[in-house]
Amino acid sequence: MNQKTKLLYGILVLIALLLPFQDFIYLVFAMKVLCFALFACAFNLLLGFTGLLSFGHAAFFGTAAYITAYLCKEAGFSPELGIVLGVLGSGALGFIIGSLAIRRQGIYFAMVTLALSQMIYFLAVQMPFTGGEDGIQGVPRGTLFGLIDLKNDVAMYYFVLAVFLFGFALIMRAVNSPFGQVLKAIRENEPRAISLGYDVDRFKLMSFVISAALSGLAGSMKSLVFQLATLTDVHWHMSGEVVLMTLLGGMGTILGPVVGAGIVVGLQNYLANIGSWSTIATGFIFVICVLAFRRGVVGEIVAYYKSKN
Amino acid sequence: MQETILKTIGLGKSFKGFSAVSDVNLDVSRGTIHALIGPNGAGKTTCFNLLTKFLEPSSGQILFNGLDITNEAPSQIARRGIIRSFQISAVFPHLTVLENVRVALQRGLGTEFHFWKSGDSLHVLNERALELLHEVGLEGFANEETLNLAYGRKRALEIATTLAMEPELMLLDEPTQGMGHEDVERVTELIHRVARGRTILMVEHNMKVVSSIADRITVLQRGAVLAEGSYHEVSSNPLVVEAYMGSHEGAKL
Amino acid sequence: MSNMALEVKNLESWYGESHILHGVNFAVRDGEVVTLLGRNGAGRSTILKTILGLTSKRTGSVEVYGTETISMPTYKIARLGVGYCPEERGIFGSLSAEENLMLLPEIAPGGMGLDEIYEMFPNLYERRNSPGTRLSGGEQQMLAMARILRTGAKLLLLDEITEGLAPVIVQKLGEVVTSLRNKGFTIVLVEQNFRFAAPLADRHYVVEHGNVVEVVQQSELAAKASLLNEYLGV
Amino acid sequence: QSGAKVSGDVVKIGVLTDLSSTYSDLAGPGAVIAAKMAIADFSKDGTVIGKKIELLSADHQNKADIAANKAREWYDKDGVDVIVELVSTNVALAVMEVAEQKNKITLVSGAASLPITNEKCTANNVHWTYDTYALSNGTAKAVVKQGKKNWYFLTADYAFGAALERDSTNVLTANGGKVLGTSKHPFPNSDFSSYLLKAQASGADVVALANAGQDTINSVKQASEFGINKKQTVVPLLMFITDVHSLGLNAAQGMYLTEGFYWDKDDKTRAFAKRFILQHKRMPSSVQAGVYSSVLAYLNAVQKAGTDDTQAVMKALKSTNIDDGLFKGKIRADGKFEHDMYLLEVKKPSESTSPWDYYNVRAVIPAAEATQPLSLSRCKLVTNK
Amino acid sequence: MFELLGITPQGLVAQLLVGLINGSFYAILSLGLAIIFGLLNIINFAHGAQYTMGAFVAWIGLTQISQWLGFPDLSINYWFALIIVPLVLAGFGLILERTMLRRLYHLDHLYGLLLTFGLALIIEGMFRHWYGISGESYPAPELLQGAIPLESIGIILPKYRMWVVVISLVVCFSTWYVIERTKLGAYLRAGTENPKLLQAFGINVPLMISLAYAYGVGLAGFAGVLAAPIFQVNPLMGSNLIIVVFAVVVIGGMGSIMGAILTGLGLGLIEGLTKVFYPEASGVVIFVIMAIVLLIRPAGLFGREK
Ligand SMILES: Nc1ncnc2c1ncn2[C@@H]1O[C@H](COP(=O)(O)OP(=O)(O)OP(=O)(O)O)[C@@H](O)[C@H]1O
Ligand SMILES: Nc1ncnc2c1ncn2[C@@H]1O[C@H](COP(=O)(O)OP(=O)(O)OP(=O)(O)O)[C@@H](O)[C@H]1O
Ligand SMILES: [Mg+2]
Ligand SMILES: [Mg+2]
Repeated sequence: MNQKTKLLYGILVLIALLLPFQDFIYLVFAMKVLCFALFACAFNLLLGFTGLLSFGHAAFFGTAAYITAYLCKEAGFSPELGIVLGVLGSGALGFIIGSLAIRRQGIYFAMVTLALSQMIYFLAVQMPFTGGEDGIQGVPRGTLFGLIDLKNDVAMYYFVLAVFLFGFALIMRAVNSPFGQVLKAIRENEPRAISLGYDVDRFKLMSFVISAALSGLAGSMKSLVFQLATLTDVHWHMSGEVVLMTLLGGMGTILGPVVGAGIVVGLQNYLANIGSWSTIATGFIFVICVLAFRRGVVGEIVAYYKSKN
Repeated sequence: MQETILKTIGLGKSFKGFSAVSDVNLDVSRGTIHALIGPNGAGKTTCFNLLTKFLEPSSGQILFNGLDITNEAPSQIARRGIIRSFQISAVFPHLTVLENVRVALQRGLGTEFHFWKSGDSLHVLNERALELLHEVGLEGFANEETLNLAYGRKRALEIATTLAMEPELMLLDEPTQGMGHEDVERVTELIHRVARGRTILMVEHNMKVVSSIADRITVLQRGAVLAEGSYHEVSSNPLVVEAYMGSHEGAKL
Repeated sequence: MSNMALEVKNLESWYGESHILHGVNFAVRDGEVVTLLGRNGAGRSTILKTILGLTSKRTGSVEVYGTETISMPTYKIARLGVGYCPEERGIFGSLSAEENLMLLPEIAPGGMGLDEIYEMFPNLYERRNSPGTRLSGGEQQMLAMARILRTGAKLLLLDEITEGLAPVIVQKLGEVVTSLRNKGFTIVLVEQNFRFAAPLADRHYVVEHGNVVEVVQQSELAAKASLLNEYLGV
Repeated sequence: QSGAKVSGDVVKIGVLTDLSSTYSDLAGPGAVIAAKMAIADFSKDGTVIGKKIELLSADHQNKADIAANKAREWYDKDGVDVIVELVSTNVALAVMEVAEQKNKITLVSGAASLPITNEKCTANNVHWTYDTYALSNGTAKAVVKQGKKNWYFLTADYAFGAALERDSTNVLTANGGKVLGTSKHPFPNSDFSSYLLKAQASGADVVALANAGQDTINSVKQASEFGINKKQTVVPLLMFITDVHSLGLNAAQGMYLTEGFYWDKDDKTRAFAKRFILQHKRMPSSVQAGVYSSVLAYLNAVQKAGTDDTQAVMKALKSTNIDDGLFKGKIRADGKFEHDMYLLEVKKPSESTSPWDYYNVRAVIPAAEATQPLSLSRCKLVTNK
Repeated sequence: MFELLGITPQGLVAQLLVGLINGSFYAILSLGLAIIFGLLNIINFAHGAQYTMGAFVAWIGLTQISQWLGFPDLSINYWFALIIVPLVLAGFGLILERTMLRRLYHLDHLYGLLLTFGLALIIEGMFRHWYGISGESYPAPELLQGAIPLESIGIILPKYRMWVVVISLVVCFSTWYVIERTKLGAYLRAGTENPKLLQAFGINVPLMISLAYAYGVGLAGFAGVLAAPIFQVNPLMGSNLIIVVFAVVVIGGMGSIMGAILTGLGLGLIEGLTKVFYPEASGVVIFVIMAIVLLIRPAGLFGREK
């Protein structure tokens, strides 16, 4: 990372830290953005850096959301424990779905993940503990480590921010790690990677599980922020949304998914008043993005700077 | 010293009734350069695919250092020290040339699953990578994106990457294909040099290369062994001349 | 003077941002065989691709049998009677060998018949029902060459056709090219294998850094041997 | 009244509804218009106790998290005092939860589930227009009483469908009827022919549709395609006038259904409807009428309490008899607005004389019968006493 | 009487027929998708919206166009719609292809999917805005109104549905014939793999691609017209269907024409039977099948392994 990038990240973190001291951006909205940004980053680890397009990531997001919500509400778990178990749950699910899906490639991979996540959706509708279409509502945020009362939005915000930064740093590290190098090689030329002695499936599975677990982390956080877990979290629309976030922001860029999440969540929020026009507007944004800003917002900026230098 | 490193017993492969390789008994001695030649479609690449388990043999056994590896996975075989190159060039196009080689070197570090470790931990490999690039004459391109290399250079890079694996047994599928004469000579010389201390099994149509460095030659035809011996023995075998080399004029191409 | 089959003037070409050809000039008369020689990466394959409009951008002039093609779509250029055998062979994996062979539309009368082709390449006959990319490297190479002989195209752009072929087949290809030449085909040959190309061609163009830097007539071969050696390291 | 305590010096009403997806016809933009009409009818200059009345609206897309997020933002940041409409139960429950935490008011009109005023009830909520208890009691009882005792259910396979089926089954069996079979269909679903064939083969008198929205519309349409409505009676347990409108009378004729409001019931409703259609180009649905009524009642309660303080307003709401010409009744301790419901029969095309002339009112179901008795309520506000 | 899990054999036959009807829709739609995917390398997410559009255009033709144009007697009836609507949709497809999709061929599938996803949102949003969510009713043509009563089993089958089965089978199999049994099929497959090279052999690939997309969209519109009298014509009718149709295409094998047709029909039947015997699972059965098929036969039932 060069000096300029470091400076940029520093400024961004500073802004994030100062956010509770203003009135312009609503804190819960900011938390939502952070949750989805983490989700999109986790997804990008798979799409942008492993070259696997999963169309079923909602399954991990939603499963963790349900687990955390259920444990915190019905079993009275503390939030940190609820989150850890949620992440473990989605990681385990990631292992199962991943083992099945990584045996296939390209569009088939996308479709297998979609199919398996549809089954998770089916379970979420059918199983008694998920509360059917009403979901699990009124999840208590609880007190973190028995010390910090998360009912307070500011406390909750810093907690979400800390978790996000942790997840983000982990992903950034993973991408540039020795592991990340091998992933990149696999994405580029799989047979060659095999012939160099890499057990490609294990690498793919590993990145799938990491991505699933981090998506779960995002889902768990979301269920605490909004204090609910619903079918929306496991619906394929959610899987689609995260793809859109990643692409809008710029897939394969580190900061892209964060920006993409901000844009999509913001659109949802601020276009909410114009009813059916919001669908149309969203549609137009995608069309324009694909036709004109294919690299995504961050990707375009990066490309611009590259071409200038 | 003439110990067998790789041995196949009755190796065979058929595709939907068409048998591409049948009953091949190879015997590759340690420390030699062994060439596999034969007309197009004779089954050479298929043999390679079987040895590295990119294809599942229909019959037969593969012994590496006396060990039966017939049922092992491709990556496992690679880790045992059998590394192959591909007939159609196989590089990682969007990595730099240096990174290409490093991916191969990286396995030696044993950190390939460490997703929490910094990428800088790989810099220790740069020196060795540059060395390897130097050997194939690509050191000037170290930071070039591989995509932009011309075909011949990609082949050279592939050899460097393969070398990086410090293979005990190297399988080269037409290493000089598509190269200019200069390159061919350099690569031939390179193969000859790196062959010291390891074993090479190569497929090659360029008889100049084969005659100059191969210690032993197996000729395949229609999936079966037609002849075996030194270049001299093989090239004077009328069957081989008819099926493969053509007139002696052609052999000197 | 016989008619021009191909006339390339000031040809420039790009792949995306990268500028590869910088004003290439050469001309081939009907019935001639010429080669493009050069080191790896010199731009020889790119010249062939550019003639057919397969690069992302090109400028200059390319006349095929007297028709200016610089702003024509690729398929129309092909229909002027150009047959192309690409460097990476371009066999279609979803088609069988025979379908690959039969795929190309006949663009002019006088193409070879299927029997004739199978006679020339018996391997192909044997493997005709296999999916195209399941053929061995060399078989694919034969297929790529064979299929353009069916179309009746008279101007052939051949990119490294001897690559990966057994010496016997190379010999045979030499005979094929000679016989095509005798039948009046015009051939532009990109070759690494100079010994293969040398006796076949009327003229050799040496390409370096996207330019034609030297022209060597068949008759001057001996005289310019050292020059060629310098360019190509033969 | 200038000394009145009004938070933020303005009374803010938020219409949180489905503006763009499944329920946008029966609630949606029409609900926003209804709320605007209520404010206009309440005061010409748009004020209450001297303070300005402001209206916000947003789309929750039927997603609980979007709804909860918006509600939080409205309550926290925009100073909204009351949120109305809230079609679809999961949305209503999520927003009620937020409102309870923030000590603000919700007036639910569009959602139908009984738990809203039972196990999930809150002190700051009123359930305005209808609930599944009213639907099943109204329709099921009336139909069984006509002697159509053997029923076959097509039930949407989710909690709401199951609740509708269960409640109706209770009424059915209590009145001597019998369930011959049930087909659970996924939600949403578009082809119902398999289920309809089974229903047909079962020989039941009644094919009851325990589903909603598009599912109901398509079931009715296909039932008529299969000629089922000729031999058997199709009974949609939840259907709105907007659904009948889009189906057309040909397919819908002869069905029985229960609603809390029908525009053509009397002069007052007709007068309201006439004004409404001018703005919306469609007749008001019961949900939209409910929004009008709830907003009007809220403003009256603010006036009466002299403040927009939540407790004071809730007290005023629950202690006033409501009669705005559309709905008449009072609000119980558990938050249920108790009012009459109407059993309606869809007219034949030949009977319909003007656009939107769709129903014959077959019976008035008195408030007491259309509402779950307080004694059975599982609401904490009632059981704790 | 012999009964299987509470269903009479006659009842079962009726159920199978009903399943076949849905199968026909799956077949036409997945056929269109398969052609488009096969040739343009684009997963046409807008396929559902184009199907919706077909139904709406038919409805507009029947009821609205007279007002629009001011000729009170003008009305495009069902039979004309069956021909005109697919042409209108094909024209629409042609415009989309020429102006937008064309720029995406050299890119990853993902971009095509995203673009068409955006298009789907726009199309759906427009209809939603104009005609509301509850949709409109389209009557069956007079000739096909009513039902054939099968008194012996107490079951009635609408004539219109019979017609749907017949006409869709005809359309599907003629399409298959044209693509697989003529040289066109070989061009299509080769064009999928390497369009540039195919052009270098003298084939007008851009035109072929435009027409293929137009044809695929036309098929979607055709299915829309067929569906209008059965389902409520509403803006979401397509988006509810499209995911299932995707699954059908994948199960059949990407790019296999016959695969798309047979799988469509077969899955319609299976789904129909699930609705009878275990209705709760009918929403997920296709995905279960898809997962199983992909694990056993990665390229799909009829797909070629790479
Ligand atoms: N996967 C496959 N399916 C069907 N046939 C195959 C397959 N792989 C190879 N073959 C056939 O097996 C034969 C041997 O092919 P192989 O690639 O081993 O030849 P080769 O000796 O390497 O030839 P070349 O020198 O031309 O590369 C060929 O006839 C080829 O068509
Ligand atoms: N698709 C491409 N995109 C960008 N650059 C390319 C592309 N293809 C080739 N090049 C570059 O164009 C130059 C000329 O390549 P070309 O393939 O024409 O060389 P060549 O003379 O045929 O050599 P070779 O013997 O390697 O085939 C090379 O520098 C190469 O890196
Ligand atoms: Mg080979
Ligand atoms: Mg070349």
